[in-house]
Amino acid sequence: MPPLLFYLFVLITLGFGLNVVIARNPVTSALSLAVSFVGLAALFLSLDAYFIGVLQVLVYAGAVMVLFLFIIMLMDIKSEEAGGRSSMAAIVAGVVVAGILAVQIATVSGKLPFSGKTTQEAALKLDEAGARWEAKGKENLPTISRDLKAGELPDAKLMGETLFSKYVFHLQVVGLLLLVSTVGVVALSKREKEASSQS
Amino acid sequence: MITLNHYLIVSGILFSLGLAGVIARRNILIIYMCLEMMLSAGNLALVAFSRFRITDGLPDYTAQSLVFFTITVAAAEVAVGLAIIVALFRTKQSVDVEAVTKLQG
Amino acid sequence: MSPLEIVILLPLIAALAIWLGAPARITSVGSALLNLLLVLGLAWNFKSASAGKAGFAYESARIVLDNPAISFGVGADGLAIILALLTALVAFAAVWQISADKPGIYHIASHLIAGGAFGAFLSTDVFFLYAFHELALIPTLIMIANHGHGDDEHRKSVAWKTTVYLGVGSLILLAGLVWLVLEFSSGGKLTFDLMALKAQAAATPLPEGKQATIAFILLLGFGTLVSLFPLHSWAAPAYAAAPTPVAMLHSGVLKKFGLYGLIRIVLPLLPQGFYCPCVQNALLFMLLGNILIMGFVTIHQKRLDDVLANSSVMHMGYIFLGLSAGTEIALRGAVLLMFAHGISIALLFGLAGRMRNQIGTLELNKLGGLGAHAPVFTVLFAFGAFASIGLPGLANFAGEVMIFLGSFTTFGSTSFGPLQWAVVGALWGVVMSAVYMLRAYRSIFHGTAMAGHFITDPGWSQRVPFVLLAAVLLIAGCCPWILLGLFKTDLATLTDAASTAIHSATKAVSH
Amino acid sequence: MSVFTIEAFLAILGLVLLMIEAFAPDISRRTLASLSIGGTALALILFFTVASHDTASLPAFVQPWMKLDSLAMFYKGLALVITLLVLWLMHECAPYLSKYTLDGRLSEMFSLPLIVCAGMMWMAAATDLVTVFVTLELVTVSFYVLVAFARKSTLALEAGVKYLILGALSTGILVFGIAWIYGATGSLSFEGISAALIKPETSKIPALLGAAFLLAGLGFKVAAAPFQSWVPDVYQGAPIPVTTFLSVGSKAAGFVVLTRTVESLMVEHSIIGPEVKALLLVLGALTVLLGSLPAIFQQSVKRLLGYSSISHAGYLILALACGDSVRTGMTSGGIVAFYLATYLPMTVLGFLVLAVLRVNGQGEDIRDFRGLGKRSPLLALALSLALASLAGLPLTAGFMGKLFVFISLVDQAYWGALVCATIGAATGFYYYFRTIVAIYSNEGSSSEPLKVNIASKFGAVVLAVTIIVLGVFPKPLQQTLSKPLEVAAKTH
Amino acid sequence: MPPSSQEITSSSLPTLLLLLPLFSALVILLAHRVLKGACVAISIFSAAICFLISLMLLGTKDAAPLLLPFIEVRNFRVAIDAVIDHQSRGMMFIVTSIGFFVHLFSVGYMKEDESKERFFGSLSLFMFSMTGIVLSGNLFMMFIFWELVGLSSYLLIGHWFEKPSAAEASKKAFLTNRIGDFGFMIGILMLFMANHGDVSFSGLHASFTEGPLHDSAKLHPTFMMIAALGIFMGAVGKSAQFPLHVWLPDAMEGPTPVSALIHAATMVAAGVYMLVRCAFVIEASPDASMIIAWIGGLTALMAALIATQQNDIKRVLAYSTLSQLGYMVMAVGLVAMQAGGSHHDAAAPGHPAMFHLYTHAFFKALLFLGSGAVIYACHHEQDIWKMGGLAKRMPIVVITFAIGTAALMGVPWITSGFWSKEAILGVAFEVKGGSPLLWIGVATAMLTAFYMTRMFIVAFLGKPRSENASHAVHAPIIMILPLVFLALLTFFSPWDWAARMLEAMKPHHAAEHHTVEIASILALLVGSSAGYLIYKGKDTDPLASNPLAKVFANKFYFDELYTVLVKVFQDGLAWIITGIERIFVDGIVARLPAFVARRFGHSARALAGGHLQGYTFLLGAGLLVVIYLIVFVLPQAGH
Repeated sequence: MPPLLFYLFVLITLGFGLNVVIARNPVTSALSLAVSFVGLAALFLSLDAYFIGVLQVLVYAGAVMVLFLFIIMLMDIKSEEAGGRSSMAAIVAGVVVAGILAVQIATVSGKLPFSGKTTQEAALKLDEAGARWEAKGKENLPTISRDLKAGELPDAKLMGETLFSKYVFHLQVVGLLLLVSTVGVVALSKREKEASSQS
Repeated sequence: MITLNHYLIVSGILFSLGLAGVIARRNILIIYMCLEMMLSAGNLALVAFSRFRITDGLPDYTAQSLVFFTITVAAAEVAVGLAIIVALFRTKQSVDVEAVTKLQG
Repeated sequence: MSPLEIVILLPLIAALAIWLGAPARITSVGSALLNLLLVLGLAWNFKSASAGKAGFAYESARIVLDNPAISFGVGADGLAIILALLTALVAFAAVWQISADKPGIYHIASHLIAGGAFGAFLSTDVFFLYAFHELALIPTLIMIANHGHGDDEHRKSVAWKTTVYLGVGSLILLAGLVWLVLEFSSGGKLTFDLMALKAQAAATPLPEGKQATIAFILLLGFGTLVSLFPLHSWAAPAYAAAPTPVAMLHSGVLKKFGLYGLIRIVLPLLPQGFYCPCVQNALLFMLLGNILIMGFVTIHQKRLDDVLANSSVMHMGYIFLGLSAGTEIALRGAVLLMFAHGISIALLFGLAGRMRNQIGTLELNKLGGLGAHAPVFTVLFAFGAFASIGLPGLANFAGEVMIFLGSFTTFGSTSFGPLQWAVVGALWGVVMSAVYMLRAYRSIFHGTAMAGHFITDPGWSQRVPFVLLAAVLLIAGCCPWILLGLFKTDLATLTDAASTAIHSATKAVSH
Repeated sequence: MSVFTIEAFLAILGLVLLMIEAFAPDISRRTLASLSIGGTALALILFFTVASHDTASLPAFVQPWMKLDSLAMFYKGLALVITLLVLWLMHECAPYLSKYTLDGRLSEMFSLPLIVCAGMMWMAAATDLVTVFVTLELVTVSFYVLVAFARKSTLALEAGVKYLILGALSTGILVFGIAWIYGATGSLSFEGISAALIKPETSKIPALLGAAFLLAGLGFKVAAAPFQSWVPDVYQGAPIPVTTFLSVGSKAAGFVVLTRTVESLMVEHSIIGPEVKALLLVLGALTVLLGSLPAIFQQSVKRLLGYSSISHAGYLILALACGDSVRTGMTSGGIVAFYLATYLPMTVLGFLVLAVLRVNGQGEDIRDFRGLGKRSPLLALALSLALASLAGLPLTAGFMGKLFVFISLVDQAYWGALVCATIGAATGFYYYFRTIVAIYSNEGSSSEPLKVNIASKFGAVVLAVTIIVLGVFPKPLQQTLSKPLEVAAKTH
Repeated sequence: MPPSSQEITSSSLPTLLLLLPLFSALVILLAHRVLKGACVAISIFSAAICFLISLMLLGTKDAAPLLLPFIEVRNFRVAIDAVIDHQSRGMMFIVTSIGFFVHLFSVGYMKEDESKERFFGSLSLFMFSMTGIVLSGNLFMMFIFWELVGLSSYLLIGHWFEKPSAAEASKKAFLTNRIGDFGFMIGILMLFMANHGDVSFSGLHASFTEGPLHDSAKLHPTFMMIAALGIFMGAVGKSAQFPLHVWLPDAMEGPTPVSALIHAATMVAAGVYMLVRCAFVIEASPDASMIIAWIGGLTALMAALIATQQNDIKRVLAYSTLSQLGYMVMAVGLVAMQAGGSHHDAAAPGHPAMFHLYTHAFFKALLFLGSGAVIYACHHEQDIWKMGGLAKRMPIVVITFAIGTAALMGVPWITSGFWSKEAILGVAFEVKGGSPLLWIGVATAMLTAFYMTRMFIVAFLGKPRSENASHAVHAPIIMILPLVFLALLTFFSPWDWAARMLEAMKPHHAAEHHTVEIASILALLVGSSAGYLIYKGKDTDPLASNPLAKVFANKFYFDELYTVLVKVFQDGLAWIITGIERIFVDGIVARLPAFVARRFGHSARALAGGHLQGYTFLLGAGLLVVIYLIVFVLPQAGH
C-alpha cells in the first residue's frame, strides 16, 4: 500500500478515534468509532489480513456499533444526562498517562530486529508456501495450494483452515462464551414481570 | 516507506487514545467504546506482528486466529457490558461514573 | 505416647471440654491438679528417666512434614522440667483462684495459655516451640480486650498494642529462626529439629559475624516477648489491664518463653555470635535499661497493679544478666530466677486481683491499714513482696545471687569489665525494688484503713492457691539445690560452649 | 476416563440447566440447586477416582493445548471443590439473595458456576496464550454476569459496573501484552516463549514491554498492586457466594496462569528473567502493604476480606518472585498452590459465617459479629479459627504457606520484601484479632441464638477441621505439591 | 567410724542453735491462732535453750562444721557452715543471754499488747537470723542472715504498724540497710572474684596472710580499698554509722525490749562483729582503715553531740548507742591502721572493738530495759522532762540504771565501760596519726558523761513533773529480774576471769597509758560536773534556746537533708525518667511506627475512593510505572 493511503487511513483511524474520546454527544462518539474502525480495517487489509479486516468491519463497525447506537437511542441519553463535564484533573490525567504510554510504546517499537522492515522487504513467498501445501497433500482444501500457486493469498481459506483444524476447541469455548453472554444479557436486561418499585 | 514500526506506533497511539478516553470520560458508554478501541489496538499490533513474522512464506495464522477470537470475545463482552449498563441506567437514570461511588474506602 | 504429650494436651482438652459445656470449675481445677501431679511425678522420676540423648527424657517425635523436616517432638531436660513445673503450679493456682461468678471463658483461656506454655517448653522442635507460644497469645489478647480492667477503650487499645507488639516480635523471631534453620540444616534438606540443628552447629559453626547477626535478630525477637528494654512498653499496661488469671499466667509463665528460647536455641547454636562483644554490650545496655530505668518508672507508679506490672518488666533484666554472664552458675541462677519470679509475680497478681475484687481500686493512696484487717492476706502478700525484692530464704534471692556470682567468675582479675559494672547497676536495682515494694506494702497494709476500703481474709479454700505458691517460694528459697539438682548435666555442655565463646570474645577484646 | 470428559460434562450440564431455565421457567429452585450441586459432586468424585492424569488421555483436538501436570490437576481439583462449595453457599444464601434478583429467580446463579468451573479447569491445563485468553474470557464474562446478577441491590449493580469496566480494561491490556510477547518471541505457547527467551538474539526490550503488559493484565485478575483497587468494592458489593467464588476461584485461576507465565518468562538463562523477578518482588511487597494497611480501618468484614485477599495475593506474588526453592524442594508454583489450598477453607468459612448472618437478617459489619460467641459458639469458634489462620497463626493452615514464603525470602535474602511481608503480617494480627475480639466481646448487639441449619454447621465443622489438619499435618498436601519439582526439573 | 562426741557437739549444737528459734518462729507464724498465749512460752523456751547451748559451746574448741549445702554447682558451692571460735562463742553468749533476758522482760512489757504472738514470733526470727550471722563461716551466709536480721528488725520496729511513725521508721530502717547491703554485696563479689570463688573466712584469711592475696595491698591498692570499703558499707548500714545512721533513732518507735536487744546490744553490733571477722581485708588497705577509723570517730562525736539535746529517754540512749558504735568502728579502723598492711592476726582474742562491743552490749541492754521499765511505769511517757523524782518510786530500777549509766560514762576502775573505752583510746594513742581520733574519743567521752548525767538527773532526781511520773508504779518482778541479771553482768564482765571465761578477749594493753587514763578521767569529771551544774533542779532545758543546741536538737538536720535528697534524686528522677520512658522510648519504638502505618493506610484507602475514574487512572498509571520500571529502569540496574 502506498504511504499516502496508509497515512490517510491512519489519519482516519486516529482522527475519529480522537473524536470518540472528545465528543460530547455519545452518538457522535459511536459514529466516529465506527468510522475509525473502518480505517483500522483498511490498515488490516494493508497487512494482507483481508479476513480480519472484513471481520473488523462486519463485527465492529457493523454489529457492535449498531448495538451501541441502539442502546444510546434506547436510553435516549442527552449529552447532559450523559454526565457532566469531566473534571480538569481527570482530563489532564488521561492526557498525561496516554501521552507517556504512547511515548513509551513508540520508543520500544523500534527495538525489534525486523521493525525496520517494510511489507515489501518482508514479502510473502506464496509459491513455496503453495509447494509446501501440496506436499502436505491436503486433498480437502486443494484450492489453497492452487491459489497460492496462482500467486494470490487465499486469506479466508487459510484462516478457516486454521480455525477449524487447529482451534476447534477454542471455537467451541468461544461459542460457549457467546451463549453465556446471551443468557446473561437476557437475565440482566429483562424487565421484571410485575412492575415493582425497583428497576 | 511504511515499516512495521509505523503500524506498531499507530497501534500504540490508538491504545493510548482509548486509555485516555477511559480515564478522562465520565460517560460509561463512551468509556466502553474506548475500551473497544484499546482492544482493536491490540488486534492491530497482533496482525502487524503476524504479517511480519512470516512462517513458511505466509503470515502467522495462529496470531490471526487469536485476533479472530479477540474480536468475538469483544463482541460478547460488549453485549454483556451493555446489558449491565442498561440495568444501571434503569436503576439510576444515569450512565455517569459518578453514579456508582457508593462502595468506597 | 510420651507422658509429655499428655501434659501438653490435657489443658487443651480441658478447655475443649469446658467449651462443650462441662462444669467449668470442677473440670478446670481437676485437670490442672491432675497435670500438676503428673508434672511433679515426671520431675521426681526425671533423674532415672533421663537416659535419652543429650539429657532429654520422655522423648517422642511424630513427623509432620518431610521437607522442611518438622516433627511434633517432645522431650524434657532439666530446664524444660523446671519450667513445666512452674507452668503447672501457676496454672493450678490461676484456675483455682478464679471466682465462681466469672464465666467459663476465664477457665478456657487459662487452660489454653497453660497448654501453649507447656507445648512451648516441652517441644524439641523449633517449629512447635514457636507455634505453641503463638497459640497461647490469642486467649491472652482476647481476655485483655474483652474481660480486662479499665474502661472499654483503654482495654482495647492496650490489647491492640500488645497484639501488634508481640506480633511484630514473633515475626522477627520467625525470620531469625528461619534463617537459623536455613543456615544449620545440613545437606540441602531443611530441618526444624533442635537436636539436628545442634549437631550441625557443633559440627560446622558459622563465622562469628553471621552468628552475631542472627543472634541479634533472635535477641530482638525473643526480647520483645520478654519485654527487654526498649521493646518493653507493651508489657506493663497489658499486665495492669489483664484479668487476674491471665496476668498470673502470662507474666508468670508465658513471658519466660523468650528467655527459654534464648537458652534453648541461641546459646547452644550461636555461642560465638551471642557472646561477641557487640551483641553483649548491646544486651548489657538493654538489660540495664530494664533494671534501672524501669526501676525508676516503677518507683513512680501510683497503683499496685502498675507497680507489679512494671516490676515484672524490671526483673527480666536480672535474668538477661544471667544469660549475658553465660557461666554455668549464672545460667542456673537465671533459670532459678525464671522459676522464682514466675511464682512470686503470680502470687502477687493473684492477691492484687483479689484485692481489686473486694475493694474495687488499687490506688495506693486510697488503701491502707489492711494489715490489721486481713493478717493472713498480709502475710501471703509479704511472701510475694519480699521474695520479689530478693530477700534470702525466698526463691528469688538464690537466683539473683547466683547470677551475680556467675558474673564475677573472671577469677584472679582485679579489674571490672562491662559485665561487672552492669552487675553493680543491677545491685542498685535491688535497692530500688526494695524501695517501691516497701512503699507499696507500707501504704497498703500499714497505717490506718480508709473508710469502706476493707478486705477479708481468704477462706480456707481460697487460700489454697496462694499458700501453695508461698510455700513453693519458701521451699525453693531455703533449698534451691532441689531445683538445681534437676539439671545437673544439661546446662553443662551448653555452658562449656558459652564459656569458650566468652573466652574467645574476651581474648578478642584484649587483643 | 479423561479429565476432559468431566469438564465437558460440567459445561454441558451448565448449558442444560440454562436451557431448562429458559424453556421451563417454573422449575423449582431446589431441583436446579440439587441438579447442579449433584452434578458437581459427581464430577468431583469422578475426578478424584477415575480421572486419568495422563496428557495422552485427552482427546486429540485439545491435546496440543493442554498439559496435565500435577499443578494442572491440583488446580482442576481446587476449581471443582470451590465450585461445589460456592453452589452450596448459593443454596444457603438463596433466601436473601432472591430478594435482589429479577423475580427472585436464581437459575443462572446455579448454572453459570458450572461453566465457570469448566473454564477454570481448562485454564489450569492451558499451555498457550490463545487457550488461556479464551478460557479466561469465558470465566471473566461469566463473572460479569454473576457479580451484577443481584441487580436489584444497587451495591451489586455498582460492583458489576466497576468489575465490568476495569475487567474489560485489563482484557485490553492483556491482549496488547500477548501481542507484544508474540511480537518479541514469535510464539504464543509457553514452551515457545521460554525457548525464544533463552536465545540471546531475541530482542530484550520488546519482550520486556510485552511482559509488562501481560503481568499487568494478569495482575489485575489476581489483585496485584497497583491493579488491586477494584477488589474491595467488588468483594463488598457482590453477593456473598459470588465474592467467595471471586476470592478463591477466579484468584486461583489467575494464579495458575500467572504461575505458568512467570515460569516461562523466568526460565533460567532467560534474558528477561532478572527484570521480571525484580518487578515481581516490588509488586509483591507493594501488594502486601496496600492490602494490609488500609484494612486497619475497615468496618465491613466483607470488605476486610477483600483487602485481606489482596495482601495474600502479595505473599503469593512474592513466592512466585522467589522462584523454585531448592531447600524445601518446592517449585514456586507448588508453594503458590499450597498457599491457595490453605487459603480456600479459611476464606470460605469466613464467607459462610457472613452468609449465615445475612440469612439471619444481620449486616456484614464488625459490630454485627459482637456476641457471636454467645449466639452461636460453634460458628464463633470456627470463624475465629478461620481468622487466626488468615492472620497466619501457627498450627493453622494459614501459617504453613506464609512459612514457605518466609523461607524463600530469607533463603534468597530479599530483606526489603521480608520487611514488607512482616509489616503486612503484623497489621494482619491487628485487624483479624479485632474481629475475633468482637466475636467474643460481651456487649453483643443482640443475644438471641442464631438460626443455623445443620448443613451450615456441618460445613463449618468440616472447614474448621480442614484448617487445623492442614496446619498441624500438612505433609500429604505438601507431598502432592512437591511433585512439580521433578516436572520443572525435567522441563528445564 | 562413729563421730566423736566433739564432732557431734561441733555440728549438732550450732544446728540446734539455728533451728530452734526458726522452728518457734515458723510454729508461731503458722499456728498462732491456735496456740494463742502458748506462743510466748514457745519463744521463751527456745531462747532459754539457746542460752544454755551457747553456754555449753563456751567449753568446746574451735570447729567449722558444715550445716547445709545451700547452692551447689559442680565445683562451686555456697554453704551454710558454722565457724566456732572464741569470737563466735563469745558473741553467741552475748546474743543468747541478752536475748533470753529480753524475752523475759517482754513478757511483762508486752502484756497488754493484743498481738504479742506476732511480737514473739518476730523475736524468735531475730534470734535465728542473729545466730546465723554470728556463726556464719563465709561471707554469703553472713549476707543471707544479714538481710534476715534486717527483715526481723523491720517487723519489730513496725510492730505497731497502725502508727504511721512506726510504719515509716521500719521502712526507713530496711531501706537504709539495703543501701548498706548494696556496698556489702559489691565487696563480697570483689573478694569472690579476687579470691577465686572462695569467700569463707578461713579461705580468705589464708590467702590474705600467706596466700595469693598476701601483698594485694601493694599490687592493686584501689581494688582492695574499694573491696574493704564495700564490706565496711555493710557495717555502716547495719551499725548505723554516719552517713547511714539516720534509721537507728527512728527505730526507737519499736517496743523498748526490741530496742534493747536489737538496736542496742546485738544487731547493730553485728556490723562491728563482721568487720572484726574480716579485719584482714581491711588491713590490706591502709586508706580504707583510715577512712573507717575516721567515720567511726565522727559518728561517735556527732551522735554524742546530738544526744546532749534529746528529751526522749529512748532517743538519748539511741544516740549514745550510735556514739558507742562509733567507738567500736573507730577501734576497728585503728587496729587495722596499727597493723599497717602487715597481717598480724587481728581476729585473735583481745580486739578492743570486740571487748567494747561485749561490755557495751550488757550495760546498754541494761539501760534500755531500765528505760523500758521507767516508760512502763510512767504509762508510756518517754519525755524525760515529764518524769523526775522516780528514784524514790522505783529504787531497784534506778540502782540498776545508775550502774548502767556509770558503765556508759566509764567511771574509772570499777565499771566495764571504763576498761573497754580505755582499750580503744589506748590504740588511738599508739597508732601514729591516731592522735586526732584520740582527742575525738576523749571529747566524746566527756559529752557522754555530760548527757548521761543530764538524763539521770532530769529523769530520776528532783520532783515529778507530770501526772504519769507522780503515779509511777513499780515494774513487775518479771521485768525487774532481767535488770538485776544484766546489772550483775555489767558489773562482772570486765573482770579478767569473767572475760576469759566468756572469751570476751579482754585486750592485753588495757590501762597502760596513763596519759589516756588521765584524759578520760578528766573528761568524765568535766562532763558530769557540767551536767550536774547545768541541770540540777531544772524543770526545762536551760540550753534549749542556744542556737548551737538547736542544731544538736535537730540532729544536724540530717533527716531534713535526706528527705530533700530522696525527693529530688529519687522521686524527681523517677518522675523525669518515667516521662522520658513513656514519651520517647514508647513513642519511638511503638507509637511512631503505629502512627506512620495508620497514616499510610489511611492514604492508601484513598486509592479505593470509589470513583471509577480514579480506578482507571490508577490502572493506567500503574501500567506506566510497571513499564517504566521493567523496561527503562531494571535493565540498567544490572540485575
